[in-house]
Amino acid sequence: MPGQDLGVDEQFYREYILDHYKNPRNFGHIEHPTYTHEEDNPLCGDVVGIDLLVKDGVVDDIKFHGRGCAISQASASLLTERIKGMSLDEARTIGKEDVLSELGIDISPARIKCALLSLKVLKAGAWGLGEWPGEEEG
Amino acid sequence: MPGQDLGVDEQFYREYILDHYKNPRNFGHIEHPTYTHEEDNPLCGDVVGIDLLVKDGVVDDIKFHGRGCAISQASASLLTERIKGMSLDEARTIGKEDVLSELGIDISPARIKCALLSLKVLKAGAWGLGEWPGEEEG
Amino acid sequence: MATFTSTSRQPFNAEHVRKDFPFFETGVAYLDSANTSQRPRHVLYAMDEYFEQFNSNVHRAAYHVSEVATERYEGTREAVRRFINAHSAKEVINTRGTTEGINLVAYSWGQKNIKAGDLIVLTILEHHSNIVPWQILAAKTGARLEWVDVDEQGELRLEQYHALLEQKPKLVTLSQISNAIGTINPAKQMVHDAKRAGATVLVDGAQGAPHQGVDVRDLGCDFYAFSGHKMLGPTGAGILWGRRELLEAMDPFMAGGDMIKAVRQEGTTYADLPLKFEAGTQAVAEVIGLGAAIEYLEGLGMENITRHEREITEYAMEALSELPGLRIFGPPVERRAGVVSFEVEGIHPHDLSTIVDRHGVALRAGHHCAMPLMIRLDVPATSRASFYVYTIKDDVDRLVEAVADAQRIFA
Amino acid sequence: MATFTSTSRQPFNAEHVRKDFPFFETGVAYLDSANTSQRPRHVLYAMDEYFEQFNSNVHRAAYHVSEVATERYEGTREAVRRFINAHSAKEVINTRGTTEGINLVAYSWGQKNIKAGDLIVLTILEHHSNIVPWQILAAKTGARLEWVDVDEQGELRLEQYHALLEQKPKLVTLSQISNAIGTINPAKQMVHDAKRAGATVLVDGAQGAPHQGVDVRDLGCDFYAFSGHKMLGPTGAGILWGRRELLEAMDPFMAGGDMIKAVRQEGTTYADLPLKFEAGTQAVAEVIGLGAAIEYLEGLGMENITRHEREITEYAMEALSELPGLRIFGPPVERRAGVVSFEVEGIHPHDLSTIVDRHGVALRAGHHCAMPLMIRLDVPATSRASFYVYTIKDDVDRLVEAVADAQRIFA
Ligand SMILES: Cc1ncc(COP(=O)(O)O)c(C=O)c1O
Ligand SMILES: Cc1ncc(COP(=O)(O)O)c(C=O)c1O
Repeated sequence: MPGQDLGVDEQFYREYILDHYKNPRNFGHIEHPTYTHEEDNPLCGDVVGIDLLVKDGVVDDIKFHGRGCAISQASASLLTERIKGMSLDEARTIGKEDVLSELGIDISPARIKCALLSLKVLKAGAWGLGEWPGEEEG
Repeated sequence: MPGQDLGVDEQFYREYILDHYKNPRNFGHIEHPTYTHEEDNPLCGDVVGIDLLVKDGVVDDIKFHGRGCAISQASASLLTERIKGMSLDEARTIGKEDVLSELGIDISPARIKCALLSLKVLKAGAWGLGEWPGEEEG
Repeated sequence: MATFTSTSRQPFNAEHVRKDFPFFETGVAYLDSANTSQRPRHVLYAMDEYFEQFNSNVHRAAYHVSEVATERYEGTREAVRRFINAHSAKEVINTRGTTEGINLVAYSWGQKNIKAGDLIVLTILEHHSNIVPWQILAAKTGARLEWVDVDEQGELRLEQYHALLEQKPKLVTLSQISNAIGTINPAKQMVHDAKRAGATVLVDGAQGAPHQGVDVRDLGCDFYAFSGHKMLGPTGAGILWGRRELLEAMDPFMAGGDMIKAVRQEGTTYADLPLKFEAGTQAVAEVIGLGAAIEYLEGLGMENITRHEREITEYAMEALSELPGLRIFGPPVERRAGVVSFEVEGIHPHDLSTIVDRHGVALRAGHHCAMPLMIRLDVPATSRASFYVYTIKDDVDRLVEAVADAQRIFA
Repeated sequence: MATFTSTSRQPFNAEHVRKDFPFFETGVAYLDSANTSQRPRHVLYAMDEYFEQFNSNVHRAAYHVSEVATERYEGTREAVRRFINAHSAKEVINTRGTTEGINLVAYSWGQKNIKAGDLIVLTILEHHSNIVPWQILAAKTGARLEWVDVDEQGELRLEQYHALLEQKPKLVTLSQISNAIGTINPAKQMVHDAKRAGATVLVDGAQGAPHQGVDVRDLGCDFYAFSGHKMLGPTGAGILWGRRELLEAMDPFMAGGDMIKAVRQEGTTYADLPLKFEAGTQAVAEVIGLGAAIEYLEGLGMENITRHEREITEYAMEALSELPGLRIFGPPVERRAGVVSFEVEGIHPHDLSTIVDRHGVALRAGHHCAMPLMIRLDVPATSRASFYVYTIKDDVDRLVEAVADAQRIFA
């Protein structure tokens, strides 16, 4: 039950999540991106857009923009750090679990959508996947 | 609670109700009635029609026809007996309570409509009352 | 979660099952389960648990108790999916009951797809809830209704059905089991034939789901509607299942909170399935209760339930048949669910109901929301005894005695 | 009937009231009552009593337990009539909640009465349930929607409203109280003006009925919709009240069992009010529970409830205002119901909700099903604390502490 969990907040919103929220990495736009896509989570107003520049099958540059809660923005920032320099093939294998474990915190069901929004943008947009399995959550 | 009321049925369906059911008084039609009206209770399929012959403001003759449960038919039979020979003015004062007390049994809410169908026919039909307050029951 | 009663572990035994149902402490011989069932403690506990421990709305909030509520609410959707063997829980729509489910289809699918001159085929066995929405739709659109008749045993005349299928109906709608006289329709075959004829097919599972269960993929229909309150669940919760492609192509039925993606002054985009069809606050506690009911039914085993009802039905038909002047409607026991509809010479069903009630026997009298069938059978009403997992032979014995008593009174 | 708790006899005291609500044993500071309320034992007992003692369907059967159920079910209708001071219980229609009530009007009244070019006036404060049905109706019929805006305090711009009334709208629809920011609208005056302009008027009482109560005759509207689950009643039961003449002239909404007089193959005649609008098995237990909730509210006294909420709201607004960077939306406390919607600089409402949840505080974050208002306020979402009969100052203190903690974390 809640009410007993006092003091765990610091753990929940770990330092580096707050850091990524306040100082997002790779924030901004790419002038002539190979792919660009934006999605919102209408339920809470989170927005994330991602620009990708691909060269020789490798993610040469990546930038994101958006607004919303710490989870959605930090998760986007973390994702861009991870993907930059990866081959597209490798990047395509990134899944929900990777994103969640990278956040390293216990995301409650109602917040899963926030955490996965940036991955959704990448998959649904940049990689043109029609349906996004992450929808099943939350 | 039910289950403990065994043996009261004879009381409930009193002799004379069953008698009126099996041997309805004033059953049939009047050839040139002053008023005639029929109603049914679609919920249970009870039907009662009443023909009235009025002379000098007095119910000179009354007949009913119909089919349905013992309560509806006995009640119609009892009502015709009561009204025959009455002045119309007097007959108009007959109310729900009169009909129910004449039946002399404890009518459960679900059966009230059966008991009052004949009165409804009289009021709504013969006396042209638009709305029938008895509808409020059951 | 309230721990499950041990009932499920043992071989099926209605005497034991009965102990899970607080209502039976009243001593009433309840013979109206086709109307609404009793509910086991397992279901009541599941709802109480919600009220006491995580009472809150679902989907809308990010705090813990609401997440638990949402998890349980969505847990029912998954339990229903499994129970009816649907492909995806997205195809499982919460409704108030069968009636709302059918109306949803009539409005959202019907008004879009049925045109003047189209043919809608239904059967004379249907419940009003599977008749009146189509009469209204037909009146609005100029479509035609054709009814499949029954034979003297109250079984559908399939040759007539097949003749109607040759006219290429747009919609065929039929019940799995007749609530009024208990006929088990050859639904699977009928659905198959209707699909081959190109029709969209709705099956009214109000009696099928509780008493036979269903595998919607095996059945092959496009829509399947049923009510939780007839299958040990609380009142206020039922299910419409529909094929995903059809549901996705349909407009919403009701509109409001939760069925939207985004609302703007200029216009609104709708949520994906299933929420598109769940506008406003749902019957949260009741949906959770329905999940517990399904768990409970699965614990008993649908086959055990069907077998038990068959036994009781056979017993009841034999015992009732021994009474003079008693006539039973409907098919032989092999093609009949746990419903025995009958008339007793010289006693109107309502009088009979009143008299047996005084013996503590709850027997339904009336048209059972199947007036066209009553007209076809040429009776104003029937008396109907219907059975479920908790019905025991003693209930039937008490009914037979009470009917015999009524016959003495009316002799 | 479960005996009433003694609470009602004493001067109003939320600490005592709270003891009637089993949920509070969880220790959660529940601040989301505008979403759904908690339910007192009195309500749970009323439902349990149904399940245990007279569990059966209503209206359809002639046996004793069903008669008791029917009496209780209809008893709620009479309790509602009294609670809202309607002329007749025939005007009281059972629904699942506000959303179904509004949709019923949009379908049954709207599709018959709204024509191309007609004007429908609503407000920017409305809940999606009082927006989307009209957007759909407007799209179907070619009617026009016009929105009454709010000023900087979140109060309706009445001069704009009056200008719209000069255009002779066919329908005016407005909420008594905004669920999103707590504005108490001058509903009586607005209804009066709309009626003078010749409009039919619907009032969304989802927040009004629980927190202020209503006298529909004094209010003067034509339709009034509300939800039981927001006023201590169970989920799954709500009410639409409508003026008799209007309801009588309307076609049924859903069709099926119980809403008919007679069904024939050739066509169907409908039941009189109120059953014409209650197709299929209703949420019997929940309707009975709603009756108990009304009894309980009446025992507390609506004036006491309003006064208590005002006190708590004032306390909360003061306490929250002392936090740096916290901004409260909506009007001053005199024209505000028990809702405090706010934003905290630098912390997204969802993050705030997650953090205060870890302190055991249930705080709602989101658009509160009022997206057009969020856009108007230029925020993606707000945090919202909402209060009811059982809210105590300690709940507010815990909220303030938890928000302060969040500010420390995000500093
Ligand atoms: C003002 C208002 N209108 C309508 C609704 C919809 O009520 P329900 O979800 O119970 O149908 C709500 C609550 O969510 C509300 O607060
Ligand atoms: C075969 C059948 N269809 C439809 C219904 C309607 O179900 P509900 O009243 O739960 O909507 C019933 C039960 O009344 C039924 O037995």
